[in-house]
Amino acid sequence: MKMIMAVIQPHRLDAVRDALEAINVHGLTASEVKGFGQQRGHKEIYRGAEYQINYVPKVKLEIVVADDILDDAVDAIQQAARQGRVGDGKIFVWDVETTIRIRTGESGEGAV
Amino acid sequence: MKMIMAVIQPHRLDAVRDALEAINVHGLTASEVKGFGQQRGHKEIYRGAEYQINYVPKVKLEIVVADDILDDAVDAIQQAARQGRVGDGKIFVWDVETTIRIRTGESGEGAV
Amino acid sequence: MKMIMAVIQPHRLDAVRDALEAINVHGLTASEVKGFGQQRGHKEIYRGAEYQINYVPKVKLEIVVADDILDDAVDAIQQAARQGRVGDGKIFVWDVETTIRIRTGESGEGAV
Amino acid sequence: MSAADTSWILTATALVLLMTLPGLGLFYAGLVQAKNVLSVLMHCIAIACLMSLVWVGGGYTLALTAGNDWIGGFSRIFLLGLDRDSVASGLPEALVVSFQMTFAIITPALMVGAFVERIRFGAVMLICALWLILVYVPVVHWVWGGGWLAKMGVIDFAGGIVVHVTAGVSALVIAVMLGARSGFPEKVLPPHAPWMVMVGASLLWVGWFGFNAGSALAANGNAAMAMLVTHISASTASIVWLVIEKLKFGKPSLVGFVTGTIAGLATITPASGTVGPLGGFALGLLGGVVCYFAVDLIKNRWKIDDSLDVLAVHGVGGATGTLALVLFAAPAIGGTGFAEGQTLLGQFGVQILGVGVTALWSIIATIAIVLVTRRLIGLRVTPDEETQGLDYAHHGETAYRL
Amino acid sequence: MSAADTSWILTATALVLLMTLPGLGLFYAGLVQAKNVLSVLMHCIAIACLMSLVWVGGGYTLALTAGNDWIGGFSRIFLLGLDRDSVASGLPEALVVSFQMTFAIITPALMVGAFVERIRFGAVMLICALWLILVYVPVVHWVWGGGWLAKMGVIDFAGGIVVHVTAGVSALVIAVMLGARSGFPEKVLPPHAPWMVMVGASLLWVGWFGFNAGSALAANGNAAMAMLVTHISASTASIVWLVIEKLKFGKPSLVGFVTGTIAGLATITPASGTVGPLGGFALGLLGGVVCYFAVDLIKNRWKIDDSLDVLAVHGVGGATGTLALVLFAAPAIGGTGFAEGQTLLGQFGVQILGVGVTALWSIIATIAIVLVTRRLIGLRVTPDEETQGLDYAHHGETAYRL
Amino acid sequence: MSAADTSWILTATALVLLMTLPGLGLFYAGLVQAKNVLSVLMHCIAIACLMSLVWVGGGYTLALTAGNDWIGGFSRIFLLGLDRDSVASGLPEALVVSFQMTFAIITPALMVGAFVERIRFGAVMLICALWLILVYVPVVHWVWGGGWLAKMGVIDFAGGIVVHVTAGVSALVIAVMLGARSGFPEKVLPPHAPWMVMVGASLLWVGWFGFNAGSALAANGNAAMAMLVTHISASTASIVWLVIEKLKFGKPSLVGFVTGTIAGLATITPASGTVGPLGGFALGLLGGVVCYFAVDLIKNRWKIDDSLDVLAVHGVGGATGTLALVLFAAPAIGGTGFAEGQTLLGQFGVQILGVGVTALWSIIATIAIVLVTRRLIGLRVTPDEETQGLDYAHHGETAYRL
Ligand SMILES: Nc1ncnc2c1ncn2[C@@H]1O[C@H](COP(=O)(O)OP(=O)(O)O)[C@@H](O)[C@H]1O
Ligand SMILES: Nc1ncnc2c1ncn2[C@@H]1O[C@H](COP(=O)(O)OP(=O)(O)O)[C@@H](O)[C@H]1O
Ligand SMILES: Nc1ncnc2c1ncn2[C@@H]1O[C@H](COP(=O)(O)OP(=O)(O)O)[C@@H](O)[C@H]1O
Repeated sequence: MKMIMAVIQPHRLDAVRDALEAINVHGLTASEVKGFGQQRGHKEIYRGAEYQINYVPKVKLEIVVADDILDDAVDAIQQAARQGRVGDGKIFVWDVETTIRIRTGESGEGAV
Repeated sequence: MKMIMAVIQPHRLDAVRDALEAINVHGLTASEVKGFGQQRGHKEIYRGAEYQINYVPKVKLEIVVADDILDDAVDAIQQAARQGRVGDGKIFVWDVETTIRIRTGESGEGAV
Repeated sequence: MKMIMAVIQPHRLDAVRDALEAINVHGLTASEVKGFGQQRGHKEIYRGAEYQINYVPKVKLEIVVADDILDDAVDAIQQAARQGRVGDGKIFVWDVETTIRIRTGESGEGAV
Repeated sequence: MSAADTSWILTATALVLLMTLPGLGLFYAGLVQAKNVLSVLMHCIAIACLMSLVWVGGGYTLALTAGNDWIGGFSRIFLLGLDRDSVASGLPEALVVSFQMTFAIITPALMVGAFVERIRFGAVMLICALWLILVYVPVVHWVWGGGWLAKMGVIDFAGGIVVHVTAGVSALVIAVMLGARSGFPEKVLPPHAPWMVMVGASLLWVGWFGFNAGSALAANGNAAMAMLVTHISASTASIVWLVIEKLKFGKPSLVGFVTGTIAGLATITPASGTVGPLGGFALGLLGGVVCYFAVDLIKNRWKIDDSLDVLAVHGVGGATGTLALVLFAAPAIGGTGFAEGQTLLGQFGVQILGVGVTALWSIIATIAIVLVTRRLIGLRVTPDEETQGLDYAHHGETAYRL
Repeated sequence: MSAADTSWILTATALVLLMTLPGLGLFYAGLVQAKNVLSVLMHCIAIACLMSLVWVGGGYTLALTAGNDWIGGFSRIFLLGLDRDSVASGLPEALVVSFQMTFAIITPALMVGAFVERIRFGAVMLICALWLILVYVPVVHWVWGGGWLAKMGVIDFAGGIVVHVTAGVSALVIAVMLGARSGFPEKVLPPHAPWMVMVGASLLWVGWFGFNAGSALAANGNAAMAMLVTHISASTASIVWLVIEKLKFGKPSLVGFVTGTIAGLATITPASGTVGPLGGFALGLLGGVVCYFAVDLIKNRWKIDDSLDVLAVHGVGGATGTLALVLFAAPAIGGTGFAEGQTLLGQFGVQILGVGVTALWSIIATIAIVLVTRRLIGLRVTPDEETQGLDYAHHGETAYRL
Repeated sequence: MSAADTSWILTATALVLLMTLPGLGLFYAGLVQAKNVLSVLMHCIAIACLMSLVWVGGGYTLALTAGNDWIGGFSRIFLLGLDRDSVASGLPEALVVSFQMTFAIITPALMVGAFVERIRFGAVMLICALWLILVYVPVVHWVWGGGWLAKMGVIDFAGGIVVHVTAGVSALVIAVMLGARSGFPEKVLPPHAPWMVMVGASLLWVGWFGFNAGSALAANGNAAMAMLVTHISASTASIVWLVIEKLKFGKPSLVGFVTGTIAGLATITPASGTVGPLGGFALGLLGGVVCYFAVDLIKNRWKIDDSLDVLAVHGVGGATGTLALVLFAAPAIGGTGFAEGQTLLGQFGVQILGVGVTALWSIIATIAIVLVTRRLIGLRVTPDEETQGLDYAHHGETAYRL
């Protein structure tokens, strides 16, 4: 099994989910994160003083998938999240040894 | 060392922590996440209009443990988090190469 | 490529970012997490009743770097985050197989 | 000039200002997404300021000084000649200007609910300024300034026609011409802070005592009864929504409850100087039911994105009260009867005419205003700005940094 | 009928409504967990609406119109016959109805603090409606409506007995019969928004000026002194909590501070028409200390989950003020003296009797009401609903979506 | 004694208390970081309580009873002899004490903005208590208590000198002596809740009606005009900020807008009993512009960490209004003219003298007070506490637990 960790623009979350559902990936975990990268943050001005807000709000997805659908899943995410602008985000993949479904205790690919 | 990433129901956090303490696992990092899976979200109705809330609030735990207590830790989590209902969550495990304690700079299993 | 996951004190975030920029690591993802470890939480008292707040607010950084700068990056983080007190945090490292830049679709070390 | 009445109207003025700042602001801000909170609050307070200047500049004189059947005169343009000794309606004239100013603030501010989360800030300013002069001010003159409707004996104690019909109808026109929020209706997000909606509604309720009981322009039994029936109607309409939601969905919601509150308040407004306790109860009942189904009709069936239901709650409520008050004006049930010499049917006719002509004029004038604004400034923000949220896109700020 | 007094009581009515909506709502909502915020606000506003209807339907007439020693008459049932010319207590009667209605709203709303985070919404509604008729209305009649306590010369200017003892004692009964929140006391979570608690307390304070100074039913020296001593007591009791917390824990907290404020306000309430500045200070001192230790006793020692300390702060405060006021009523220190012909001891006896009988009646009636409600509706939500939070479980909403 | 006037001043007292609790509290709390919210609210409410006790203990008598040119007498020390029949200024004396007490609360509370996020709580208490007696009370006596400035005919209707100059100048002194927040100016974080700033500003605005129109101490044309010009000035200054920000940065902000509101309110305060509508407009214009550039000058150029711009907004606004009012006092434009026998230049001289001497005295006394406090208690929290946030470090609490 593989872990796909994707950092995307928050408003692409729905699109990415739909794309994953379409290829039968039904489980994922999302969190709100702050991104730092090529896309710079923004400035806010209060009472004439400038404040540099360094981070960009992003959504991080963590999706564990069986090896054989890894490529499809990564493609689905990449296409759904892509807008062609700096800040679209990144996808990272690594190996997962075990998966256990807490409710049943079953483990392995069936548990994903 | 192994990373155990567990996604659980928020109100099981205390139970899981207690179970881990009981087997001498004292360090963990928790975050609030949104889960998507078999457990569906819920509907809210405002002024007669229905809104589908897709995500389910979950807590994600990240726990790095030495190889030899991996199984005990996973068991402890699985049992403490389990309620026997859809949405109980998942446990994922993968390999960690290095651990460093920032305060002392020491690394390896002693740093966990 | 390697994933560096560092849990640090929130107010060290800026220092760590600066240290990473200094060695040309420009991308990272940060999130607010709750830490449990040797550093205990704190007590709050409302109307004479004591409440034990078990967790400590921490910032978690996730940084994927090319293999050859791993050591420099880990050092930079460790030094910038270090205050010499319990609760300074931990750094964990593991292997990443693939990285993809969503905007361009390019993958591998160039995408980091 | 009565010091006692002055005392009450000074207070009432503060109460009506409280309705907009921060009452209505919070009510609306809680209903939008977190990324548009500041924009909504900015609309409310910037409208408050701009309308005040328009009002003292020319609105007051055109609305409430002697003129013809259609519009007032210019004797108080820029409030010239107004000093501490000027008297109007048995009160210091400066107080009449102020009290009425708070009405001229909240009326356009009500319309904010129709265009949140997607309109350009400059457009809001221009639309409201033109609207105050072209719609609000003439209608005030018709009804309260001795104009043609006043002469016909129309009953509109605190502004069912003047405030709620004008704002409600115009709000719908703006919503239609501006277009729906992107993703409406399926992908629109629920209220970001129902607690804030409740706080806003509470302040509106408290302030409404100044609005309705202040409209007696005196501290007397009329003011007292206006306050009482206002309260009864608000309570009743709230419980109506509770019951409907309980029956339909099983779970009565706080947002629904306080929407009922506002519906009840809007409905009683024109009637609060005319009906007794029973009338207050009846109008609350009626207003609650009618507004509930109006929301459903306009937003959920017609799919018009009058985002925070300005027409359905305010316009429909105000019109319902204006028309139905004739049924509960009888002195036998604590009412004050009709305008001199009027019969029930005759009065009903006048009321319908008042509502109808005002609605029509509001539609025509608002269409014109929006067309002009579209040409001069443009109406909508860009899709990117809408996605990003107006708080940052248009005001450069973030509401919550927790 | 005095227009000046009318003016002030119109204002006072708005101020007392502000106490509940949104004052008390925010005060309580800030003290609970984020998942029960809306439920608490809903309790407060739904109680406000329902009690208003019960009050105008039958409460007012039974409480405040002529009857016997125990209960009023039926002459104003459904407010029949009330119109703009009706007069009572030198004010428009509609205003007396409204002003007293705001008291009939806040008194049961105070009890919300005892049963938050675990009670069924329907149970709240039924308990409060029955309670208003069976407990509140008779006690109002006894003390303010010419009933037996009034005849004995009991002193309770603005409601130490009528409001705070009834609500406080009944709250404890409900808390006990309902049972504690799951996990109480060890695992209960701290207040989710102390800032909100402070805002609520502030609005309560401001509104309390209407409550106490309004109880003079006139704009005169009595009202002015009531306002002044109210303010002094609130300030003093707040600082008492500050000092105690500083000494005991090293860190004075905001939640503690404003709890002291409310304790000071509850304590001065019955005395605010009787004592002078020195009495205000003394009662603040006393109320602050007594309520502090009452909280500790009931919640931390007896382990009764009167969740937001209704008995300890309101009940104990109100009782303390009712009894201690006899010590500070002397004209030499700005007080007004006792009821005609009373001695200090005699007055003290009457005060004790008033507090005691009221408390006893509150206990008995509340037990009966809760038993009936348990049978008809059930009291508690399910453990799953409690875990999930009442906002979603019972109202289908989420307070914060940031 | 007039019941009608009493009625209005009872109300005005409640309104001015609302300004501080929770108005100013929210205004300031929204501007700081989330970890210091409770500390700011605690400052405001603890100051309110402590100042009240100092005021009734000795402040009132020294400020407002007969004495010499410099200070009042001791006839009302601890309010001895004050009862329900005492009369002052044609009102119940207890009411005068209360109304003025709300001024004695908000004035030191304004200074909170200068020292947030880094001061020790005990230092706040001591500084403010000493400051009330040494700075505020004498200046009240000079200007409103028949002291030397009053005798010279200084015009300061509602406290441009008494409230805003004293607080503004002293705030700067404290800010300088305390030192800047760590990381100032580069690393200081932006306001954590602009929505809260707006709510606070709204309540300040509403309450300011009580502040300025209440200063007429009567319900008459003077009060009415004070309310009107207050409103016009606030509206105008807000729009001035809007325009400046639009021109300079392209995006008009809500925080900027409501800062303009407060600037407009502070500026009109001394003039609100003297000028007419045109003067209100002109002072709003002037105050808006001057305060905008004052903020820029002090914070952004001089780099003094008067954190929430107390001097720039309040001090400068109040001084500007005090001086400029002479230009708009002419009866021809709705003003009341000068003090008897004064010329424009003569009046201007008196105004300058009033501002100057008050500022000087505020500086000297505040330096002394801060030095004493530093020695007795210490001023700053430790760097660790500052990092951690004062809410937990000093009050053991957390503002938000969502
Ligand atoms: N090396 C990295 N490790 C972890 N997260 C990264 C890394 N690089 C980028 N990110 C995340 O991806 C987001 C997008 O990256 P950015 O460089 O802004 O744009 P792009 O992906 O279009 O090149 C960042 O905000 C950050 O959250
Ligand atoms: N493949 C997956 N990758 C990442 N997270 C997952 C995955 N599947 C499930 N999850 C997480 O686990 C939670 C519980 O899963 P769900 O399918 O709802 O119930 P169950 O675990 O009982 O089968 C989800 O809400 C989601 O956060
Ligand atoms: N084994 C672990 N797995 C995951 N996170 C850990 C682990 N141990 C510690 N942490 C994280 O690191 C933080 C700091 O650890 P702590 O034990 O308090 O201090 P120190 O790192 O100085 O020994 C914790 O709050 C927790 O978030």
